[in-house]
Amino acid sequence: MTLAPFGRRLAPLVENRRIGAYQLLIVDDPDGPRDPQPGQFYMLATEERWGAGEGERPYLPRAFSFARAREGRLWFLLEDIGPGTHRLAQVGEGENLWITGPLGIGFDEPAGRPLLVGGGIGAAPLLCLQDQLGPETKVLLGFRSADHAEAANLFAGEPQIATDDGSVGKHALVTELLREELDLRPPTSGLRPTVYSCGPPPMLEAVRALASERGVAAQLALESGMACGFGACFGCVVPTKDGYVRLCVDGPVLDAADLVPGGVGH
Amino acid sequence: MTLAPFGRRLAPLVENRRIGAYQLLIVDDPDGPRDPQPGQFYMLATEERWGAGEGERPYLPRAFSFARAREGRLWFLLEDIGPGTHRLAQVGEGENLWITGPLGIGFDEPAGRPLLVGGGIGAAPLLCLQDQLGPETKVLLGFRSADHAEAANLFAGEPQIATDDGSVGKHALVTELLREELDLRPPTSGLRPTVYSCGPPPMLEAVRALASERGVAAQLALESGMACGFGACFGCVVPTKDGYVRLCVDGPVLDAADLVPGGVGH
Amino acid sequence: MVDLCGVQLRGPVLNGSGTYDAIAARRAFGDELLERFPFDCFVSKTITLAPRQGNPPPRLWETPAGLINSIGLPNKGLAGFLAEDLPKLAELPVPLCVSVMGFDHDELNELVATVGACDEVALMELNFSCPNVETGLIMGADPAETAAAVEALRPLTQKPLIVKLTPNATEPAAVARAAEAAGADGVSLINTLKGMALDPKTHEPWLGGTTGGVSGPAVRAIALEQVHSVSKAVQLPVIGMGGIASGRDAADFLTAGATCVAVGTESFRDPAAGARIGAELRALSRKEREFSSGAVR
Amino acid sequence: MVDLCGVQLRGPVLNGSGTYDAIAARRAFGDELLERFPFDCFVSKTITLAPRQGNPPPRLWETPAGLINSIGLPNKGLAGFLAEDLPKLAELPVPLCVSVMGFDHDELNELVATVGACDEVALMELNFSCPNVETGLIMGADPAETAAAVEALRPLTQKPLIVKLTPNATEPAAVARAAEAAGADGVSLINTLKGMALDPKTHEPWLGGTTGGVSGPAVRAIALEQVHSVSKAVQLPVIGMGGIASGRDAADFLTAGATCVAVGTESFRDPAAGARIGAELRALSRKEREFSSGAVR
Ligand SMILES: Cc1cc2nc3c(=O)[nH]c(=O)nc-3n(C[C@H](O)[C@H](O)[C@H](O)COP(=O)(O)OP(=O)(O)OC[C@H]3O[C@@H](n4cnc5c(N)ncnc54)[C@H](O)[C@@H]3O)c2cc1C
Ligand SMILES: Cc1cc2nc3c(=O)[nH]c(=O)nc-3n(C[C@H](O)[C@H](O)[C@H](O)COP(=O)(O)OP(=O)(O)OC[C@H]3O[C@@H](n4cnc5c(N)ncnc54)[C@H](O)[C@@H]3O)c2cc1C
Ligand SMILES: Cc1cc2nc3c(=O)[nH]c(=O)nc-3n(C[C@H](O)[C@H](O)[C@H](O)COP(=O)(O)O)c2cc1C
Ligand SMILES: Cc1cc2nc3c(=O)[nH]c(=O)nc-3n(C[C@H](O)[C@H](O)[C@H](O)COP(=O)(O)O)c2cc1C
Ligand code: FES
Ligand code: FES
Repeated sequence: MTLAPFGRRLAPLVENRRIGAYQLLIVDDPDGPRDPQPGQFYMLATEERWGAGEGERPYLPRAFSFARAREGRLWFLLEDIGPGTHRLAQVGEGENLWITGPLGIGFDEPAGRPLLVGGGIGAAPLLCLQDQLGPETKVLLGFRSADHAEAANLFAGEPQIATDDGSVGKHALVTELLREELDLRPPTSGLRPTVYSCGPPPMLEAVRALASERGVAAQLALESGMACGFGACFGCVVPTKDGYVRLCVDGPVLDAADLVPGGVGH
Repeated sequence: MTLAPFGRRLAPLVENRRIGAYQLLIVDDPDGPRDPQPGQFYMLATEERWGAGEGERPYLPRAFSFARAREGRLWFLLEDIGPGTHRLAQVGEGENLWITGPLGIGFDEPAGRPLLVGGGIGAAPLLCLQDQLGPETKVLLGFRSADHAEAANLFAGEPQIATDDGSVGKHALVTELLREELDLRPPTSGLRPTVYSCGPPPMLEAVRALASERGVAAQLALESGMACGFGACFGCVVPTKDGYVRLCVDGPVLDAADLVPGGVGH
Repeated sequence: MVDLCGVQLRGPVLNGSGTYDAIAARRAFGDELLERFPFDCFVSKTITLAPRQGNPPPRLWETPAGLINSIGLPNKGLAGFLAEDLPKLAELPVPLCVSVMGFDHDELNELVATVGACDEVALMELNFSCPNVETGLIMGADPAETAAAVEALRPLTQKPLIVKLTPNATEPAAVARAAEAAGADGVSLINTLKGMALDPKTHEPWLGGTTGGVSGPAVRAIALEQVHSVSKAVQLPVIGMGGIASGRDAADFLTAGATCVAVGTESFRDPAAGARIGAELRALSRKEREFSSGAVR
Repeated sequence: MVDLCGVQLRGPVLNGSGTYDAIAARRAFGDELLERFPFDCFVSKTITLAPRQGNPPPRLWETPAGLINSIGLPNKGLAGFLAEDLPKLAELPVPLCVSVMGFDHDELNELVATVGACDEVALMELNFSCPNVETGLIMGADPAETAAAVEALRPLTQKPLIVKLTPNATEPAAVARAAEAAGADGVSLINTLKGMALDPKTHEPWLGGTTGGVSGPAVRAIALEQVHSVSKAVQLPVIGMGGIASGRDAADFLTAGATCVAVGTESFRDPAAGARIGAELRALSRKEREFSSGAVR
């Protein structure tokens, strides 16, 4: 886990590019640490006019996994789903972002054969994980459609793709790719696989159930509504076998074995 | 008095140009009336990201005299003094403004020899008044400095200028120009003058006092904090000899004779 | 159609008292105002027995997503209202609700009896909750005081009496229950929350009235909670308001138990906001189950 | 230096209870947190006698310029706090104020006596005002109940006792006066205002706890008014809070009569907000006359 510099800092936008259905934001973060851990996240807001969109929001910063950290630059991949992501998606070059981070606990150092399983925008933290683990790392990605699946091009090698509408890759859910992969190379053969996954709650729930069924270790990067990102508000809790934990300081990556069925977040 | 179409409407920005210390905004208003009366005003806000500047404001629309109305286009001259004017000053081409108006009661049809006396951004409503009265209309303008005085170039003929720092025109207050003008052509000689004036409260107070001293009619375009601009909130009152009146529906132009000394607004 | 205390309205969107002067708006917008009248029932600014000038300016202060006002109920008084305003308000295409406030019981009695006798008036609202004049707040926060006032007024008119509750109370639901028991026909809430701001230059209170009342989106969540708890506490129809700026907001208040909603500060941003909110609400109603059932109970 | 109930602070900026977990923040930011500690006195999250899980999620809802939370006082309980948290909080470079809440008088007595006996603790705050658990609100809105509680607690410790007032009361100044008469050493306000939001999709209450408390700039004007009226009513030092986001805001609260200010929700936007606000305040103080005089009285 990499510590964050204390407080928020300004990071100029270097690039804001559309990648299919998503938006890629690259910011300069010379004062931040060079080695955030995959699965850690940053709280982002714009320096100017953060807020007063539809319904007078956003007001609080928003949480984003970094998708890549290179030469003092941070990559974020985001999906425009509400006032905060909408404003961020529109940030122009020359504008600054307020950033705090890296925050939270990312993926554990991999033991065994890593299997990266992403759904939609959940691909973001898997990109830097693949950067770390090497281009040969197996990546399975599920998307709604071809437009969303363009994000797969950011990955090295040949990620396996499933889409909801069959427009690219297999016409299936990504958990089906995972099931096939586990069937093909069962945990009993060779190096034991460890699943690293991020995606929407139903997908993570399916990954959790599948991993538990097959006796495979799985680390899941969860989401929940966050106000602060550094443990201050106690707002981001998810239920675990040990009770509620704050996802921002005890996660966002949790061991699937610690989760209660159905508890992967709202 | 020209009626406003009911409700607010979107008006695309056509031009946003710096004029010295001020900003000139020109918007397209094809659905608005062609003949707003000088002294009437519009309530303006931006369509997107109105608000959440410094201190999470602006929230309400802001009042602006139109400075010119030509071929379905409205000119506004504004001074960036707070979150609302700051946001408006930054509006880019292609963005829309929300506009409501024309509102309020403007200057009366001129009787006698018109004398236009403006201070600072108060020049705005005098510009369209000169457009209406003709280029030969006498205009006296006071500004803080040469930078502000650039607005005088918008006027026809040769407006007389006074600046606080003497950088352009006479090193004086505009009320001194008015006093000289009245001394030169006293009300008793030829056509009686009528003063049409807009500017900061201390200037208007001086104009009021001078007009009253010389027995000259004066119409003053006042300002006060407005929330609605159409008489709904009762917030914009100024004291008159008849008690408080709502500046947005009973003004913004008031007859100097109706004002109480010191009552030209906060 | 919406039934509000027996009065049939073409829809559920009212204006908040004191946030729309239909007479002044008609001067600004002409008869287009009547053709496209934004509310389904018009609520007058609160009137008092004697004329009032209102509080000294400045009367307004913008807050983050809101507004503080210290207007202080300027009005022509009962006689002036009846002579000058009532005939003009009678020309509006919707039923009229007149809001009244008294500084003592005698004043209130006279206001209710006189206004209640006017054919032009469909409903009356009792403003027990203005934060900007001395009396309103105290009465409206106290269940017993509220009950006593309503009991005294109830026999004086046949017209429905709606009690406007203050949000500056420990338990608005208790006040609402007291009003119901005393014979009120409806309750409306919230009025503004007490607030204050200092002049950034002089550091003295900005508002001429020192303190004021906060309204707008900033107070919406507070209003929704109060509307919900009051709706649970009484059988009476509830008029919900406080920061409503969209059909979605209005739908939330109806879902929380309100029968009607009122739009206040949002009209300052758009004189036709009431109509927009009504239209958005109709569009939502078609998509969602019937709101007026007060689903969240 | 600022004197808060006899405790010397290097400045007037505290955190609002429950809005900063210095232990978690140290995990995130390391010892840089201690080197640049943003507050002049640290207030713990409210602790209760027994451990609490807190309310079910979702616990947060963003509002225009604000936040509703329904956290529900999750904490390790008194024993867990003393064993695990207190030693770590003692490492902070500023005095410690521990916030406590009891579900009955016995619980409160035990909390105050035990915490009051800890050398690490400089002050205690009595949270009579949490809107998210059943008991707090009722006690804190009632002057007599507040007085009874403070009277019983006063003899149990030598440490200063600060009563945290609820804004959900008809007259916070009356509660403050009662607390003063009963022996409280200070009052703090405002806690959050009761609020509610519906899920835009299901139209059910969004928050796991159904209702929550509103904080942030949206409530600032309301808070300032209450701080002003409470400051006028009591001689006690007042800790003012509610939407403070800048040195200007903090200065306004001090001008309105507060001795100290607390920063809550703004820390969520910037973990170092307390330090920025403190610095802005110092810059202003140099320009303006002394704030702590409580100019607006
Ligand atoms: C650790 C972590 C990492 C993340 N990484 C990424 C990433 O890499 N890329 C990415 O695109 N996203 C990421 N997210 C998700 C991202 O934070 C959200 O998409 C973002 O906060 C949405 O903000 P918004 O303002 O656009 O939408 P909002 O409207 O704030 O949120 C969208 C949804 O949240 C709910 N909601 C919560 N509060 C409210 C409210 N007050 N009003 C309305 N709806 C509300 C609703 O269900 C709504 O549909 C991550 C989240 C976490 C916690
Ligand atoms: C009829 C009329 C016509 C006008 N015509 C023009 C024009 O043609 N051109 C032009 O430039 N201006 C014009 N104005 C003035 C213009 O409306 C104001 O400059 C504008 O509203 C300022 O808004 P702001 O957000 O930039 O600044 P604000 O900060 O809103 O206002 C600036 C000043 O207003 C006071 N104020 C009021 N409320 C607050 C608050 N909540 N917080 C802080 N300060 C507050 C303060 O003294 C502050 O310094 C006109 C005003 C009126 C009434
Ligand atoms: C400028 C202004 C004046 C008001 N005057 C009155 C009034 O005269 N009588 C009354 O009962 N309420 C009055 N109110 C309160 C509103 O009717 C309404 O209860 C409150 O503003 C909350 O709704 P909103 O947030 O939609 O504005 C006034 C509110 C504002 C903003
Ligand atoms: C997430 C959250 C948790 C809170 N928890 C507590 C608490 O445990 N005890 C308490 O006395 N106040 C609690 N509060 C109230 C704050 O201390 C403060 O009174 C309030 O938020 C107003 O200040 P602000 O607007 O600066 O946040 C909490 C507030 C928030 C937002
Ligand atoms: S987001 Fe505030 S504690 Fe996790
Ligand atoms: S600005 Fe609202 S009445 Fe004039």
